[in-house]
Amino acid sequence: MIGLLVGAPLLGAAVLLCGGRRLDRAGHWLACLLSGASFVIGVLFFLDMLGRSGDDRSLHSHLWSWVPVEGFQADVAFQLDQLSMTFVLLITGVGTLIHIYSVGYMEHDPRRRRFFGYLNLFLAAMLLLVLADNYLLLYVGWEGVGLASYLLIGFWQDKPSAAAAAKKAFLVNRVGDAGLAIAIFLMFTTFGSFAFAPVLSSATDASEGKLTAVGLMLLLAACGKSAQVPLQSWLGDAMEGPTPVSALIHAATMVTAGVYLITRSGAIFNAAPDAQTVVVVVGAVTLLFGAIVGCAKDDIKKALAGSTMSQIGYMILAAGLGPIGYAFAIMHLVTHGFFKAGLFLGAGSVMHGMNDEVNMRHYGGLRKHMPVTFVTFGLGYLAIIGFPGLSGFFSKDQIIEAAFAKGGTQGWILGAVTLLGAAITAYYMTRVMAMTFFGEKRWKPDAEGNEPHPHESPRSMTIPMVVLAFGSVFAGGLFKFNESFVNWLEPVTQFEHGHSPLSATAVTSATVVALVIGVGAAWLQYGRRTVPSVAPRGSLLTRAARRDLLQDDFNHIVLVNGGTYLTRSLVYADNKVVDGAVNGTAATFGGLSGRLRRLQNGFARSYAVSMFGGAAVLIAATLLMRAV
Amino acid sequence: MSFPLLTVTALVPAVGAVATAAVPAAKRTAAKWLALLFSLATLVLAAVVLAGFDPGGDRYQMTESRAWIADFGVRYELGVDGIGAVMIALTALLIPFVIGAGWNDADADEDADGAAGSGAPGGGGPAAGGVKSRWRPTQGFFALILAVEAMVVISFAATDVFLFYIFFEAMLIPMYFLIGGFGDKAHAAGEEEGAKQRSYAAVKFLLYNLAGGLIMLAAVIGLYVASADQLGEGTFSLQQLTQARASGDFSLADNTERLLFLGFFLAFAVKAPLWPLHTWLPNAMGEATAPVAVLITAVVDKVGTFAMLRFCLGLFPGASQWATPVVIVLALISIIYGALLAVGQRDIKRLVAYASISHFGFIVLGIFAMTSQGQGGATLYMVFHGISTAALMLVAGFLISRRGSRLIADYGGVQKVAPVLAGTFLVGGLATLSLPGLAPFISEFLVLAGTFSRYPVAGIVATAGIILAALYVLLLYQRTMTGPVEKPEIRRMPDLKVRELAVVTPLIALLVVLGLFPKPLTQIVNPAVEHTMSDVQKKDPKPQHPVADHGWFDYKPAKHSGGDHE
Amino acid sequence: MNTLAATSTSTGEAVQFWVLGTVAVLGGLGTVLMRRAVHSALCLAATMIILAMFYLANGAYFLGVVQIVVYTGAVMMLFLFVLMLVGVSAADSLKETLKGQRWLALGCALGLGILLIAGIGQASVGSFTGLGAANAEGNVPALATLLFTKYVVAFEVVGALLTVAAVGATLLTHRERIEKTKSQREQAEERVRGGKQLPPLPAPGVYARHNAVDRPGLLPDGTPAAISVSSTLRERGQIREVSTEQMASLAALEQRTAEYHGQPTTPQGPTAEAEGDSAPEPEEAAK
Amino acid sequence: MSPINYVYLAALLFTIGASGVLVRRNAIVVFMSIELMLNAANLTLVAFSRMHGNLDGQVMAFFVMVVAAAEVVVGLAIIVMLYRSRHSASVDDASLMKL
Repeated sequence: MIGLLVGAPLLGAAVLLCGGRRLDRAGHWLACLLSGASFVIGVLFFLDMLGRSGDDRSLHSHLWSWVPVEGFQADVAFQLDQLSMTFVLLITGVGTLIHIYSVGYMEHDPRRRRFFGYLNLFLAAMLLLVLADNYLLLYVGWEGVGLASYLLIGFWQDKPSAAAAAKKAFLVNRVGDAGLAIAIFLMFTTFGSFAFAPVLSSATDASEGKLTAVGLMLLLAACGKSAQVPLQSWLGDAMEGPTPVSALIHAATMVTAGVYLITRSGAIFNAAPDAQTVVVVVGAVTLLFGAIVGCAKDDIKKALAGSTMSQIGYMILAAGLGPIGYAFAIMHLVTHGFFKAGLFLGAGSVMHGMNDEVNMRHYGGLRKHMPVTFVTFGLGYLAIIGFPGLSGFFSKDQIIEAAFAKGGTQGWILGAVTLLGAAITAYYMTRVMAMTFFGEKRWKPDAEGNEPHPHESPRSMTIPMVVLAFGSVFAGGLFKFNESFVNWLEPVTQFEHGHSPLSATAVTSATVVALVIGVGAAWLQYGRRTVPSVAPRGSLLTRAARRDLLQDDFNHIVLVNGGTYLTRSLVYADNKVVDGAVNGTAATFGGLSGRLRRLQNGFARSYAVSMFGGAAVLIAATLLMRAV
Repeated sequence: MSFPLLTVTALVPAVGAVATAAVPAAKRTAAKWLALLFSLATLVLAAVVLAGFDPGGDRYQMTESRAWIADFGVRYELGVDGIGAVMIALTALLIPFVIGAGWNDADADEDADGAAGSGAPGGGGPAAGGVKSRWRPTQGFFALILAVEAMVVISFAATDVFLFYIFFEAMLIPMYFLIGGFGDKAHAAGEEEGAKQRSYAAVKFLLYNLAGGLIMLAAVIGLYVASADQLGEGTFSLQQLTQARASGDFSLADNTERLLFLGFFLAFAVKAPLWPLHTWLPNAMGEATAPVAVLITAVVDKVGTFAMLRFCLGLFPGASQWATPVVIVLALISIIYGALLAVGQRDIKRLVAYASISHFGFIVLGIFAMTSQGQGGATLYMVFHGISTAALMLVAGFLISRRGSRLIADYGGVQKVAPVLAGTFLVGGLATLSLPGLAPFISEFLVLAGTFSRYPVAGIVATAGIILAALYVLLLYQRTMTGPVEKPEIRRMPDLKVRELAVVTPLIALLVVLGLFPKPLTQIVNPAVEHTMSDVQKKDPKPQHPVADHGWFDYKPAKHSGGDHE
Repeated sequence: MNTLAATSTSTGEAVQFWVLGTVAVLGGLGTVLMRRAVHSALCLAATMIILAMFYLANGAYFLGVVQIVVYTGAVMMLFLFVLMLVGVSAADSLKETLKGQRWLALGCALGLGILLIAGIGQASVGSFTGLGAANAEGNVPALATLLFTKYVVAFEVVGALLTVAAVGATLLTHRERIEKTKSQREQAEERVRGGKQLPPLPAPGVYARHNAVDRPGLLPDGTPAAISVSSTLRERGQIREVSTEQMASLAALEQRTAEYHGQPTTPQGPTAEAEGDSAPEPEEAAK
Repeated sequence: MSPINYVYLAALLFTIGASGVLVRRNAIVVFMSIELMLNAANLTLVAFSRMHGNLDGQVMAFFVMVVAAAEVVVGLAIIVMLYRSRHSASVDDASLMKL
């Protein structure tokens, strides 16, 4: 049965991608249907699970033995516990909504069938990732989502920038994948297995050094998939893909896979405090990094991408805190899934109405033209900045509290960073909001003289936005109510109450203060003043942030240029040195034989001399042999 | 003696080669169908071999043994273990696709002869141009392919070292003509330069392999002498030698064993090819037509890696272990070096060739890691690499035949005009970069895991290879398939035809099916790997903290006492 | 000699060996060193005859006779025939043309000789059996018995070889006449077309003192006409030069005759032109 | 005197013949030198035949003579051919047998 969860979208992908043009007309509805079916099955499982007690909720289904090699047992087997269930519902739920949204968004694209095929493929891979009962199968899903992401980012392949972005995303992810692969090897050599159950239950047997190595490798994998520093560079470029893709893959689901991985491998991280520290550091750095980048971008999707990076930084940080943070990481993940998907869909809706213009400096005053989008986007905005009462408030507040609860200097630093992050979040989101929906209209006719006529998007697009807005508003409260979410996850992730040096009220107040400061600053800068149509030069930090804090430049100079130089010189060396050595040998023999050839002068008497000389030598040799 | 199945399996393509060659010049199409028919018959026989192989039975099955050159103890001995059976099946499987993909490849030569008469620049092959009635390119092309198949099958089945050697070397002859005689007419510098490059490539191929082979001949003779010294009667029989070694009658002095090992290994390392003996492969694969390139890398070169497993490890276990560190370093260099060079290539086919060098590095790494995962993975790798490279290379061949150029820069935006071609190309590429879910992933992962468990550093370095693999495949795809359509030749490019689809689809289906369900293969391969492991007297390293065989339901996370949330 | 083993031969044989052996070696040297092939051949024949004697001395009576009949008689005659075809009296230049060949040859020959002699010295035996028993019923019957029993196959093969050699030699030297024989008219036309000498060739040796065939005749102006000498001689370079004194005396004779007839004398004599004109100047005139 | 002296003599003659082959350019003289070498070999055979007391050596010598005769016939025919085509009997003139 669990297989059906994965099977339904997989079937959709197979049918749509192999089916040919016949499916052009109805293919997208088939995709929505299968995605919805997967969601319904997920809900059925969820209801079934609720009917059982906490410790008894895990389901397991063994399909077939996959790679049976001596000492190496990998099975295709699924495991559905509370953690997976959470993801299944998020993935299929948001996924289905975005499928429906895409029907409208991609209406005029001739390759819509293929788009839906890829979306279904993504769902299948993502579900496989969260349902796998061992790391190897997880790895399949892990790369599967990478592939889907590659295909979808590069969906508009005739744009060279899209193709390049897709390749970049896949490559950077591959670096992370290599980390995951090495982690699996380490588990295999340490435990002789890489299924969750045996490895996690005996994790404490292994030495801490091993576990730290495993943990760091898993973190590398998580960094790749979740766009954390230092492997974050692909996420901004990934915005080349269609907006629903950005919403689903690069905001709500795939990029959170890293958080899932770390939470799932909690037992390993718990036993390797050093690795945990690194996780926390990575989370904290990315949190600020993404937020700063988000402040500087004028492209609405890239600003949101920076935000995504930053929010996942929060999650990773929470996951790095250990049992006091896992549940909050996942909780933030779910609420983020709602509001960030909603924000992206809103951005897509804006672009839809603005002839695919992405520069916020050319928006302005759209609230009158797109009321539904404005309201849903606004609710998402309030949720993400952590407006009290909305879902972001609950989940983020918990994380900040847990950060303080880490204890010691670390706790204070982390707490301060998360608070600072909250303030910057409020700042950049207010900036987005103000530049897009408030102020004067700033759009102009484009090069062909078409002036955009902002209009509300069709029903198929607005409904998913409304649904997600509901989620953004209420999910947090629901989860927080009676600690229901924490209790739900506790059997899998364990939970430990952090003891914060500050009282919960103090933390909440601090958060609210940070929020007010951020919103106020942005409002002063962008809400009250007119926004210039052309970006001002800005401070050094702004300029650096616009260029992703120079990370891309670093990559370009060190990796791309260096790599190009390396490969060029190797190609040269292969021709000249390796092949040259062989050719040189050949030439030497050629020259030698050219010399020897002169002995063949055609004079019979010369040959006779060699003959007699040879005979003499033979006789001499015989005599010598006899003498010896 | 029962029905000589293996002999017949090799004989069918041999007969097919003769029959195809004998078809009159005018009936080209008949020759093609005849060749396809014979290759399919071979496939059926190979399937029977695979089906008839009993994984629980003897090490070598379907054995045949007849005296051949009695004076030197040379016997006609055939027999397959699991690895051999699988490799024969791979060979028989790929040849029909090679024939199908090369359906029209030789016609160009035919037409060139007809049109240009005496001055035809058509190929550096034997007697190009002029004597049309004698030189029948189509018949020759398919007959040579079948001849190669027959020899490869015998090589995989031979358990007599001398017999193996003969066919190992004889294979070079048809391959030489296939490389030198038929090209894809897509050389950047014109056809004349192309013909020159082609004959250069063919000669290079021949010289490299011949040099390796001759050194091996010396070692073969050395082995015979050593066995004659110790057993009283010289023998080349692998089974006899292994048995004698097991019973202690036959043991080589360290130095002798090492020298003999080197002799064998060098020949196989040229064939495989291992860095730094690899430079013939890009030339050969670049100049030959795509089907022939597939034949080289997916079939013929596999004999090299297969022989390392069967002969190097089987005959010289001590020396193999002695050489392991060096071989592993060479394999690692091959992996990284091949991948880096693939990134730097401008020519599609040479790119695939360098990718293959990288992959052969993985195979050798798996073999010499001397763990059951590594060797099992290496064997699977041979099969899966054969299929995946065939898929990628054949589609690349279709692409090249449409545009008449091998340079990556001449493409761009193909995806828009020929989506099916681009899609299949992408799948082939993804298989090459070992995407999970496709077959090569399993083998690569096994090799890496097997290597890592004994040599962690080597495992990590090799893992870097998978990142580079993604780089070269995606760069190739990006440059050829994506982007705007700018060139008029590409705007007119047709999508895959039915014949081409018929060639590619089964390969892709196989990649997917074997990627999800490789069990039938692993079952056959596993016992053979165990035998090899016992030959070299190596045991898998034990995990430091082996886990009990937990079922999932046994797992309950430890309760933390500090949880006061309830 | 009836003893089965002896250590030395009779003194007579020893004397014969030393004397004839010396001659044989001289003959061998002569063969190699003589400049004229005919002399070489004669030296070789001498050596062969001596070898025949040695065969006889060694109890190989049949072979001794065969040596004389076949070798000295037939083979050497063949050599001489060929020599005559090619040119009997042309002497070879002994100047070496190949660089270093002579030194190499010397080295090889010396080395080979020394090594051979050293080898024999190593293997030298004190006693020998002698052919007394083997030749008991006569050398020829004994040899015949061996030839027609033990070696009969080889004998037949050698016979076949001889036949084949004979046929082969015939084939080699035989020139098949493949074109139609030319008629006299055709020959004449060809001659005219080729600008060859049309009238009969001048006769040689008009003013010769001795064997006049190898002396060119003189043209009316007094110059010698090389064309008058047979082409074979010309090819071998065996034309005798008409010496200057002779030319001078010839001129004097002409002078006298003219005076006698009271004719005016020609101011230029043939002498001046004889030097420049005596066409194919033989490399080495015979003395 | 020991009959081994005949063998020494034969060695001497053989060497002389060999040097003749190497030094002389006239094909006929070269041929004669070869004959000299063959004769030297024959002398050895005959001498050994006597020393061993059986006639096999003489039979061999006989065969050598016959083969030599055959060889002379063919060889001289070749020389004649050569002379006809090149108007020279020098072995150095036939030097086209090279690369």
